Amino acid sequence: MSLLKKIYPPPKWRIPVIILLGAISGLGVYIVNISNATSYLSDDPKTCINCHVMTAEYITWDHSSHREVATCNDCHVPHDNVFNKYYFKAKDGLYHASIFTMRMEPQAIVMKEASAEVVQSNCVRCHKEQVTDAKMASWVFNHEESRTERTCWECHQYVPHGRVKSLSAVGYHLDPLAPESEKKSIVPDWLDNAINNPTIK
Amino acid sequence: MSRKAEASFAYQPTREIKQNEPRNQVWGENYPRQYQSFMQTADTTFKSMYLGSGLTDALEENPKLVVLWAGYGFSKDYNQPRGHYYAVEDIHNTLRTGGPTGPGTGPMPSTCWTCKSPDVPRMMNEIGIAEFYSGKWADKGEEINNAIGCADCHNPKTMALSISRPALIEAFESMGKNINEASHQEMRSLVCAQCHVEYYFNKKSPKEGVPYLTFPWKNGTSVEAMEEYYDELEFKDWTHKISKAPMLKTQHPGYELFQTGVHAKRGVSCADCHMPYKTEGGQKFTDHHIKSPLANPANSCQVCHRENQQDLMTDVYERQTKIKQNQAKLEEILVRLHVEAGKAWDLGASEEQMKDILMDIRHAQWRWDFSVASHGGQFHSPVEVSRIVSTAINIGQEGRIKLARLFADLGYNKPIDYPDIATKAKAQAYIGLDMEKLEAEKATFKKELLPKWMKAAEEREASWD
Amino acid sequence: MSRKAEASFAYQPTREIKQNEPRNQVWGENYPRQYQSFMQTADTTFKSMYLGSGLTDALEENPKLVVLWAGYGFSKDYNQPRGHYYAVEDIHNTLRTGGPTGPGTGPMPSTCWTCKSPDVPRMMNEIGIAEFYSGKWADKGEEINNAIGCADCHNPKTMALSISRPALIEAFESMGKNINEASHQEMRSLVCAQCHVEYYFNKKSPKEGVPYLTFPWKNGTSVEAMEEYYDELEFKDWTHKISKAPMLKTQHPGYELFQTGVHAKRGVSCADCHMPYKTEGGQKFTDHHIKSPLANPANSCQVCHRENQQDLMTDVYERQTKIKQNQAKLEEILVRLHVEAGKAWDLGASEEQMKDILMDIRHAQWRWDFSVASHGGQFHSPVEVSRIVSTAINIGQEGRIKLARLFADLGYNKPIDYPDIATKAKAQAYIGLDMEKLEAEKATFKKELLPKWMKAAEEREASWD
Ligand code: HEC
Ligand code: HEC
Ligand code: HEC
Ligand code: HEC
Ligand code: HEC
Ligand code: HEC
Ligand code: HEC
Ligand code: HEC
Ligand code: HEC
Ligand code: HEC
Ligand code: HEC
Ligand code: HEC
Ligand code: HEC
Ligand code: HEC
Ligand SMILES: [Ca+2]
Ligand SMILES: [Ca+2]
Repeated sequence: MSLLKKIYPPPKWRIPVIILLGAISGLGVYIVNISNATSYLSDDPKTCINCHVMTAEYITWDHSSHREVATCNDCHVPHDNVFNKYYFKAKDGLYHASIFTMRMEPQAIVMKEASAEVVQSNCVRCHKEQVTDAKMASWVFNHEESRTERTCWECHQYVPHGRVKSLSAVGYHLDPLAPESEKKSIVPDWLDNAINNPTIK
Repeated sequence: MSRKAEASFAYQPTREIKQNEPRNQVWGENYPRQYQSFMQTADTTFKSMYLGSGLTDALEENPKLVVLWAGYGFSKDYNQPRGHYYAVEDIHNTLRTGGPTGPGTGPMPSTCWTCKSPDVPRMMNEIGIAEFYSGKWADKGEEINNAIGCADCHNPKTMALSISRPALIEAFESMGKNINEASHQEMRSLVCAQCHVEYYFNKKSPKEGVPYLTFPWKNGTSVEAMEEYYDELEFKDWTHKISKAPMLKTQHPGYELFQTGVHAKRGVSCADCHMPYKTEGGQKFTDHHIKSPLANPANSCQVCHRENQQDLMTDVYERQTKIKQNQAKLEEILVRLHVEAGKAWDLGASEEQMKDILMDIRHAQWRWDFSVASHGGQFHSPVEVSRIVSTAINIGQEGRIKLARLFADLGYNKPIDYPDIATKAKAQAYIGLDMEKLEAEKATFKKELLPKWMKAAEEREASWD
Repeated sequence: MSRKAEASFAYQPTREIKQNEPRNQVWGENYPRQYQSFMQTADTTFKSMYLGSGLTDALEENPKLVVLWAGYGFSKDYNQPRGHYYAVEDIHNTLRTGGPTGPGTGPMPSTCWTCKSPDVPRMMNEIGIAEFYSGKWADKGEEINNAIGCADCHNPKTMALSISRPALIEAFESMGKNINEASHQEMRSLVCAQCHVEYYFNKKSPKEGVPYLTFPWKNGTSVEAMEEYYDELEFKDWTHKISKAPMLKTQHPGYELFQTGVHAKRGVSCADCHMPYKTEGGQKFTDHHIKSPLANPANSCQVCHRENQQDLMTDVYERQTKIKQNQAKLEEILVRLHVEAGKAWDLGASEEQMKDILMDIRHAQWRWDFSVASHGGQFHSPVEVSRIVSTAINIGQEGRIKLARLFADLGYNKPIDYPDIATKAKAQAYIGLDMEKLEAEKATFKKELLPKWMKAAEEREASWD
């Protein structure tokens, strides 16, 4: 009771505080809404291009050897346990959304150290068998560390985003077109109409 | 409103832009972002280790230059470049253009205007190219008032990049190439190559007596190919006041040197670094604040390089410092060459005895100037610039060895003192320039003639609307 | 039982490798992929524009070198490097090691073995470091027979990279650094830095009279820092036969120059290019066929660079060509310097008159050699190598100017002819080498002594098993 009293604002502040709280939560909803933050919970790469600042990465990935085998989240979100995965997503997602909404995104986005660690561990997760030799690992000192401590993209500079990384690096493609395969029907509307409503003719 | 929607709203031409419209603010009504960023070239605050956008007196910084250019306009006044915004103001101000008092006066030809303003294509269109190049610089003073801008690089109807200067088109032709075949990415450098290139005034061709702006690219664009070109023509820009050598002036071979570097080889264009894309309100546009990319490595370098800004800047500074070290040595060699050659003449050397030496001076200084004049060369193509500096040092020192032998022949065997040229003023006094007179003439010009030019221009433009 | 335990159970080294085991084939039993690729360094077929794995006689290719090294072993015989496989064979064959007839004979000290074989750490361990460096090269002939191999770079127990040569550890100490703090990525270059570095034999310290292998890094690893180091010590490798200059020999400063280039700055290591990963049976392993990366740009360059192979190779060739052009000029200057200085002595010049000139010769040639000797430098660090070449040309030509003045003082005023050194044979005759004698001595050595060495080595190794 006394605790509640402490955080309960004095009467003359009540109205401004209510307004402020309303504004904050409204803004929150607005941010979540404008940035489509809820879609962050999915693994579909297209959710990453809700805001076009991720378009460069999307397009480069879409043209890379990994398109068929790894989605954004396969690389950019931890896969060690489920909790970590959603915690990281939420943290990153809210952070990106705020930066974006505040229009503070830099021209050339660079991964933060924590994100780089996540990606590195994901490269290793999939490729461990190729980059380390089980035989060596069993008696060559530090074989695994030696093979996995350096960021993979120091050498594989083009996996998967290529060299040029700028919000504007993808020419005039502000956004990829929706793939044809996603349209419900391949029959044009006029023909569809013509067939289904023969009476009009 | 989503930011995607915002993007599609942006471009709605509000004003029809006429062919060769020279006024940047008129274009700016349709393209406010580009215009506003272009206007920022007026900002003079940025300073990097060696370059920047401020007014830096290159002769004050390095008085040896005064001796190297003795007898030529550059010894009077030479600054580091600043933003495009200042192109017209600076050509008014420089002592190189002297103090004209009216049409037909002053040391410089009309051709000097060519790279300073979008009024140039307008005039060329109105009166003809050779006619534009004819006459004195002062003759066209009234006609040219807008600093480098939109019409220099853009087609007003489509906003496509386009070439507005005949010299570049003719230079391509001289090499057997057709500039119309340039790719879009090449155009992003070629618009700059209209101006940031080595040039000379050809008074013989295509029209006798007209100092026709020409790029000496017929044999190629390397330092050797152009040197050969000038030697074949027996062309000289001036005769050196002290050494009497038939000199060449290299002006800013920015494009030519850039072409030899690894960035060009990887298809990077001038605009990629000097006009990187920028995003504002979901709107991607080309940053028209052309300046040192080091003022903004985040947009220019980091698009391609993941290193941190400080490391990238250090890369640039390291290359510049390593090369400048030998360029400074070379400048000292060149000063000595001129002074020693002057002494040889004094001692009665014959034309025949001096001939090879003077050619060494010509070639060494041409190469030196080639390596410094573009300002960006040490970074744009460090290996090529270093190569050029090495050859220049070698040729220059060969000349001095010949001079040492000549002195022996002439019976003179004392070392020749290095002149006291510790400051610009001392150096200018040493080569016998009357700076007070030059400055007084300029002051008169700025007080008397310049205001008339400005007024005439204002009236002309007012009459258009 | 965990899978990890399973793994270590499944794979057991088939053979225990003892500390300092010099026989590569013994290591190869455990590591067949690495061993087999290492054995490919025997392949001599690859040839790039300027380098390659074949036996290329550098003196034949460029006879000026003979004059530059007159009075020193390198004028007798000098080849481009080939694969590690040949290290021992080549030191047997080179005329530089002469024709020893038994212990205590021949021109070279024992120290020469240091970078040629994994028998070296074995012996150092057995007899002590200074003891190893003591005596003649021929004294240890029986003991050293395995070419550069596993024990030079690896710890046999853990296979971790390790430093087997004291000189590198001591060099780090002299700079106040601790090599044990090197990162894994640094180790991928440091194992090479045991050998691909500039060195000299210090006969004063740490042990009087013993030519102790030392890297002159105390003041730093730049060309100027090491020059200063030697000048302070008043050290010289030899006195030039013609010019009498107190000369320095730069040996292969591969690591030092590499450090100044952009690849090193970006954290690339020697192994990244010269020992790229290779995939066999879905497993990546380190390719131990160390050679020019241009023999295999797909693994060495293209993992990082997406350009096509031809473009990448052209990048390398372009840098090499641009730099070599000035290096060739510099070599000509150096030949002239020696010849002219020789002439000055002939004309009766005094020590005092020659002093500065000889120092110019020393410094110019030191810098030239620094720029060529590592073979890879023109690509590893083109801007730094160019810088060095420029300074060398300048210093060399300054020396020639002084000589020209000196000739005048000595009352001599004719040009000095360039010698006819069109071939290696002519150049060697010019500097007065008796090649027939040298070759005959070598032949005797190979017929008489060498088979005894080989036999002794075989017996020793047979006794180990
Ligand atoms: C195969 C693994 C992989 C996949 C799949 C992947 N990324 Fe990346 N991502 C990386 C790596 C590696 C980097 C670091 C690149 C560097 O620093 O050179 C990176 C960097 C980034 C960056 C930082 C900016 C940059 O370009 O370096 C963003 C943003 C990004 N990725 C977004 C995405 C999005 C969006 C997707 C899906 C469309 C995606 N990534 C798919 C591995 C991946
Ligand atoms: C609301 C818009 C938006 C969405 C949706 C979005 N991002 Fe981002 N992202 C940003 C912005 C803005 C930045 C730049 C943040 C900075 O550099 O300060 C960024 C930066 C990044 C980075 C580099 C920065 C870091 O944290 O290391 C990665 C990696 C990345 N995003 C991956 C993704 C992935 C994967 C997705 C989809 C699951 C995604 N993004 C969806 C806006 C977004
Ligand atoms: C979700 C699993 C997964 C992740 C995460 C992943 N990869 Fe892969 N990667 C694959 C698969 C599967 C292939 C084979 C693709 C094929 O052959 O078409 C592959 C192919 C490759 C190749 C060979 C093809 C090429 O483009 O050269 C390289 C190199 C590679 N991956 C590097 C990386 C790096 C570096 C990362 C981390 C930045 C990474 N991978 C992350 C699954 C993954
Ligand atoms: C019409 C001629 C012309 C064109 C076209 C031109 N320039 Fe310039 N540029 C100049 C002149 C003249 C100056 C010097 C102005 C002064 O100092 O008054 C200059 C100055 C500069 C500077 C120095 C700016 C500073 O802040 O110090 C840079 C950088 C530059 N130009 C780059 C470019 C690039 C990149 C392009 C093409 C995208 C280009 N220029 C096109 C004539 C031109
Ligand atoms: C082919 C194009 C071209 C021609 C012709 C040309 N300039 Fe320039 N001018 C430039 C460029 C490009 C710069 C900036 C170059 C730099 O220094 O990096 C420049 C810079 C300048 C500057 C500013 C720097 C300073 O020295 O204060 C002045 C003034 C100038 N020019 C005067 C002249 C005069 C006078 C002439 C005629 C003799 C002339 N220009 C002819 C292209 C040209
Ligand atoms: C020195 C050359 C130069 C000058 C002067 C110049 N531009 Fe540009 N402009 C460019 C280049 C280069 C591009 C990039 C074109 C491309 O890549 O398609 C560009 C692009 C543009 C675009 C296309 C949209 C964009 O942002 O990429 C517009 C609109 C534009 N400029 C307007 C202007 C206006 C208005 C002015 C005068 C205030 C001007 N430009 C002056 C060189 C110039
Ligand atoms: C549009 C892409 C792009 C931009 C923008 C760019 N670079 Fe580069 N840079 C490259 C490429 C490509 C290479 C060649 C190396 C390679 O193939 O990976 C390179 C090479 C280099 C090198 C090594 C070459 C040398 O001279 O040693 C340096 C240093 C460098 N860049 C610095 C910079 C700096 C500083 C900037 C900004 C002023 C910059 N780059 C802007 C793409 C770019
Ligand atoms: C890879 C990036 C890059 C490209 C591409 C590039 N430059 Fe530069 N440029 C630089 C850097 C970095 C400097 C040095 C700036 C400094 O020291 O402050 C520079 C300097 C200059 C300067 C002198 C600037 C000043 O402040 O005085 C001019 C003029 C210039 N460049 C013109 C050009 C032209 C013209 C082209 C194309 C032919 C070009 N640049 C291409 C990076 C680039
Ligand atoms: C123990 C001394 C030693 C070590 C350690 C060493 N080298 Fe060498 N290297 C040599 C010698 C000696 C030669 C010349 C052999 C000959 O020509 O007989 C040589 C030759 C070479 C060649 C020329 C091969 C050819 O085909 O032309 C290359 C390349 C090379 N080394 C690179 C390296 C690299 C990279 C490393 C480290 C990973 C390394 N070396 C470690 C001593 C060494
Ligand atoms: C610090 C290590 C080191 C020492 C000490 C050393 N070398 Fe070498 N040696 C090398 C390296 C590294 C190479 C390959 C270098 C290159 O040319 O690129 C080499 C190459 C050689 C070659 C093959 C090339 C040729 O000229 O035929 C011979 C022979 C040789 N050395 C003999 C000697 C002799 C004799 C000595 C003693 C005076 C000696 N070495 C001392 C490291 C060393
Ligand atoms: C000139 C130096 C050098 C020599 C000689 C050498 N290695 Fe290596 N070795 C390396 C380097 C560098 C690596 C990469 C180590 C790393 O990055 O962890 C390596 C890695 C290895 C590995 C680890 C697995 C792998 O493939 O990356 C084994 C096993 C190995 N070498 C065995 C040998 C054997 C067997 C020999 C002799 C036949 C040998 N090495 C000779 C330098 C050398
Ligand atoms: C030092 C440079 C370097 C680093 C760091 C590196 N790689 Fe590689 N990797 C290579 C080279 C070189 C190859 C090519 C081998 C071949 O084609 O024979 C390769 C091949 C591969 C392949 C096989 C591609 C194929 O087409 O078969 C995969 C997968 C791979 N690397 C993944 C990784 C991962 C994951 C990492 C980080 C743990 C990594 N690499 C770190 C140099 C490197
Ligand atoms: C482990 C990665 C890696 C490897 C392997 C590699 N490079 Fe590079 N290279 C780089 C980086 C990083 C740069 C610096 C430019 C940058 O920052 O993008 C560079 C720069 C360059 C440059 C421009 C520097 C200059 O001197 O102008 C050239 C050319 C080049 N590399 C060619 C090659 C060639 C040829 C090979 C193979 C023999 C090679 N590289 C191997 C990473 C690598
Ligand atoms: C970025 C790639 C790269 C790195 C890293 C690199 N090198 Fe090289 N190296 C080259 C290239 C390319 C050549 C020229 C080969 C040619 O011309 O055939 C070369 C040449 C050489 C040569 C002469 C080879 C011959 O055939 O004679 C030696 C020795 C050498 N390097 C040793 C080293 C050493 C030691 C290191 C580390 C200190 C190193 N390299 C680092 C690419 C590299
Ligand atoms: Ca000129
Ligand atoms: Ca030495």
